Amino acid sequence: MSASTIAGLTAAVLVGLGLYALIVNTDPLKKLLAFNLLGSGVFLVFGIVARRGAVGAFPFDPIPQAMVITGIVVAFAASALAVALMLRLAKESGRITLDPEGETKLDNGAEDA
Amino acid sequence: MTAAGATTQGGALLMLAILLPVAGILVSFAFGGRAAERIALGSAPVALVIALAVLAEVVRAERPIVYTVAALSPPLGIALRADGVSAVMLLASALIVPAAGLYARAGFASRPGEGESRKAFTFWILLQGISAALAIIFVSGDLFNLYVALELLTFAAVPLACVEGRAETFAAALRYLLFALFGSIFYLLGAALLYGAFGTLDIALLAERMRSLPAVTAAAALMTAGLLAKTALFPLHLWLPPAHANAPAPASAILSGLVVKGSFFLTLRLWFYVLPALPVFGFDAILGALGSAAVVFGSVLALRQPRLKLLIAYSTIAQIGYLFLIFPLGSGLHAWTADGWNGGLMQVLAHAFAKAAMFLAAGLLYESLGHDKIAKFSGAARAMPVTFLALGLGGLSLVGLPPSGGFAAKWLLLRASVASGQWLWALVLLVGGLLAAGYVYRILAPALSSDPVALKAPPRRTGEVIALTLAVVAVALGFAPDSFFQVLDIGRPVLLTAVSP
Amino acid sequence: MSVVLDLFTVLAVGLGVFFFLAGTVALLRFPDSLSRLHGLTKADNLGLGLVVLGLIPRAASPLAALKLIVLWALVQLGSATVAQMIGGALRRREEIE
Amino acid sequence: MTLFEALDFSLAAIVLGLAARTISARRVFGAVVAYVAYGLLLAIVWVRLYAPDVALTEAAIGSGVTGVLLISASTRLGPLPAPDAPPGAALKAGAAALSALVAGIVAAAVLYLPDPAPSLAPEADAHLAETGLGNAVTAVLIAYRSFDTMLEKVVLVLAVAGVWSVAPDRFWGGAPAPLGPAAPDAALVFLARVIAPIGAVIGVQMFWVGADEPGGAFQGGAILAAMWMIVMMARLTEPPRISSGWLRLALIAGPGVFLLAGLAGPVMAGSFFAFPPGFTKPVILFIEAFMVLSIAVTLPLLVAGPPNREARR
Repeated sequence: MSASTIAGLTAAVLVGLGLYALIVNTDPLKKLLAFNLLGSGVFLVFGIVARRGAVGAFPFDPIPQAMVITGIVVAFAASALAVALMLRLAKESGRITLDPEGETKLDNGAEDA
Repeated sequence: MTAAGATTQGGALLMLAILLPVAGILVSFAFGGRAAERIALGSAPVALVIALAVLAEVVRAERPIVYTVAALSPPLGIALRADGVSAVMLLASALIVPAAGLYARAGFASRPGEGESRKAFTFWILLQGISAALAIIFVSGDLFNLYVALELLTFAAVPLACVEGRAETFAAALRYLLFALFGSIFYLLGAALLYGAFGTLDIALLAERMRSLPAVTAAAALMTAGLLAKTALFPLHLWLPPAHANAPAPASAILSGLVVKGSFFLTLRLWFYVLPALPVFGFDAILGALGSAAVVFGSVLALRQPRLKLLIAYSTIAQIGYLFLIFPLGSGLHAWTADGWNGGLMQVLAHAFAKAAMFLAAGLLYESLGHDKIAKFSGAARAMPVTFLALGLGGLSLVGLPPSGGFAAKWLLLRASVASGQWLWALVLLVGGLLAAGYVYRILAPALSSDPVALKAPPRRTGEVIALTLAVVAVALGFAPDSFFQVLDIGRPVLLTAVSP
Repeated sequence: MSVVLDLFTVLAVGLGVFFFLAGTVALLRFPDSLSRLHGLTKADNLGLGLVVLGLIPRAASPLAALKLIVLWALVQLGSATVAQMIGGALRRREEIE
Repeated sequence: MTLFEALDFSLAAIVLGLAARTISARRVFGAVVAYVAYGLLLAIVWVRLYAPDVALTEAAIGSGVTGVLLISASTRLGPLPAPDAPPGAALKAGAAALSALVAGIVAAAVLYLPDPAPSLAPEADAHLAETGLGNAVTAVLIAYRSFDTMLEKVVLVLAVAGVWSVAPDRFWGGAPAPLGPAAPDAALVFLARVIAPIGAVIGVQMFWVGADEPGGAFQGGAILAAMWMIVMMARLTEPPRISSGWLRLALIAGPGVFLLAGLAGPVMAGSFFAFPPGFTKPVILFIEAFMVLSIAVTLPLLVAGPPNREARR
């Protein structure tokens, strides 16, 4: 089995693990970790595609590799934005939840009364 | 060097359409909030001229205009392409974004003598971010370049949803962000597989090289799932109502009117331009069915919302549903395909203008009444006739009553579904119209009573004019001549998926 | 000559790997954080030193060899600092308890 | 099974084990620590895939800077209980089935990619001489697909604006919270003093050699960013006020210079984002130098978060 086949299966499992954790976790920070796992699995697929593109003297296709570098930087920026939102949310509400309807419903309830 | 990769006359306009807002973002960031407002609004006429020029050039040439970036043709380089749909969408964005911007001056202006404010800095920079991202989405011909544009759109849209700074807006924005990130990473996964299969991400080259492979089916499924999450198609819509309803009115107008159309546009590009030769059996029916479910589900929930902005947000979920009827009705090589295609695109445009108008009007209502609880609207229409006229005209288009863009859209879709014998979609269109009539009636009926109403402040005149203008455009789209639809057809892919009867 | 150098590399790297293994066992098996830290840092620093030493004869140029040594020094610096900080954190926690 | 296969299998097993640990750890802090270790091992996978440039980026940004961000987030969010109800067994089973399905689809798609695989490696190499570069990945990033890279820098600018935008109004123009405690560990202060100048040299060197060897603006910038972060954690310097003019200029310098070079293209080389023939390499290095600056400033500011103190002292 070649390194890229093993990496391909690894990438697939990483995508699966990340997706599962993204759906199941309620803690937003754990969701963010799950997103990062999922992302690294996707980047790995690019890595395999790049490696499979080896032709003659070129050990890899540089285009997918460059795309991964762009992707990693964007994923980091996304994590930073998510963390900033989480910290502010925790400070505002003293708790952290992804259910904004909790607040909205409260508002509606007052209206119905 | 394929013909698709050569720069055509006027191709540089596409680059300008993108680089103008990009430059605006950078200069605004350096010079701060006050300058950002001037730059955002000052560049709007230029963007409009560029969009008109693109449209004129596409109409003149009667084929898509192309620009190869750095004179390096795909697959190694990136090509920009604008067909009729791109040009029209570019124009819609160049009209709606500045309209929301002008409306937002009241809430996001920098006051003389004061330093830079958070809201001004954030809003005006992100507004330009949306313009830039949409421009790329409408004209880029490269799937990875489009991924960067999708992320640009996410990073501009999410903070706009929470620019007011209340706790529930942060919760809504966080959920929006997580859905959007899921969406872009799945899109990217599909792009990786497509590159692995064909060695390019250029849309035209992909279409040429397309053949049936496991990787292609997987890529189509994954990318579609990601884009649906970003478009908030049922059942991936959970993030939309809190995010759109809690944002400030001009931001809601942009988010609901334009931003969700960005990812929808990419779904169109994917299925009609990248994959038309691919027989993925039943995809059109699945997307149509999800769209239908969204129409019913979104409308029913809209009927039950006590707050106007939430109602309008749920109505967006329903109206997005109609867009997906373009897949069963606009694909294939049939006599009715053109109707389905034109109807779906008309719905994109009509909803963009109508929804923007309604969110802006809702914002005016909130300012004047101090709340947006529908049950307490009694008599408000007398006090704010122009605002309610904008709401009513926007509602007219949502329901699909003639004359309006919404009517034209639904008429075309209806014709296509009858002609094709796909009666289910016709039923959805009719039921959706009735439900929409119900929720629009819910807004207008109490407001038209003669009860006295106390306004905290009279509605802003400019705000009213802007909302009404957008609503009038939504109605005027109903009078679109045949030549308008001929523009939409320029560059439309000829080879389309054969649909099972 | 090259056989002697190869043998030297194999021996040094092998010994280095053994120390890494010992450090990892210490991390997993020792009872409390301080002794884990102790075992890990001691064994790993020695292990990395031996690996670097073993690789120096195989470096393409004197500059590359120098880079290897700088690498070793930087890791020493980093792990010493981290060990110190973890130790400090553990002491503070004990004081609180 | 060859030795390399055995090593690849073990590496994959450890990577997947750490990934599983990341999602199964009860405490968030433990999950983040597992994730950082995971990222470092993933960098080795990238080396095995002949992607040293990506390996450097993954280690520096994917694992390193992201790790700092997540660890500090987990300690700041630490004691908060998550009130949302834990998912029921049905949801878990559904999620597991869906995830397994997606993993299966991805695995099948990857394993059945066409053979021989399409590749742009020869084309990328054919144009390499025009750029004067030796590293094809750098050539893709700064020349062939420079438009993407410039836009991605704009994404970073919007990310900074977005992170700042969550600040309370009264703190606008102020500085983000310090990165370290009021009395930092003496050992950390020592480390910061010793390593910052060395790291700065390494960062610049990594950018410089990136033209021809693994490395480049992203990796070099990330190392410079790490040095600035260590110095701030040791409280030798503090995060700057976000109203600072030089800071804003530094943040937009990379995309700004890139954009100007792109706009000069039609005059100098006949097309947007084309570089003048013969001067391509100097122009690329010039753009990259500003990108290094912007990355070195952007990453720490994204970690530092929104301003949290009044603008005037």
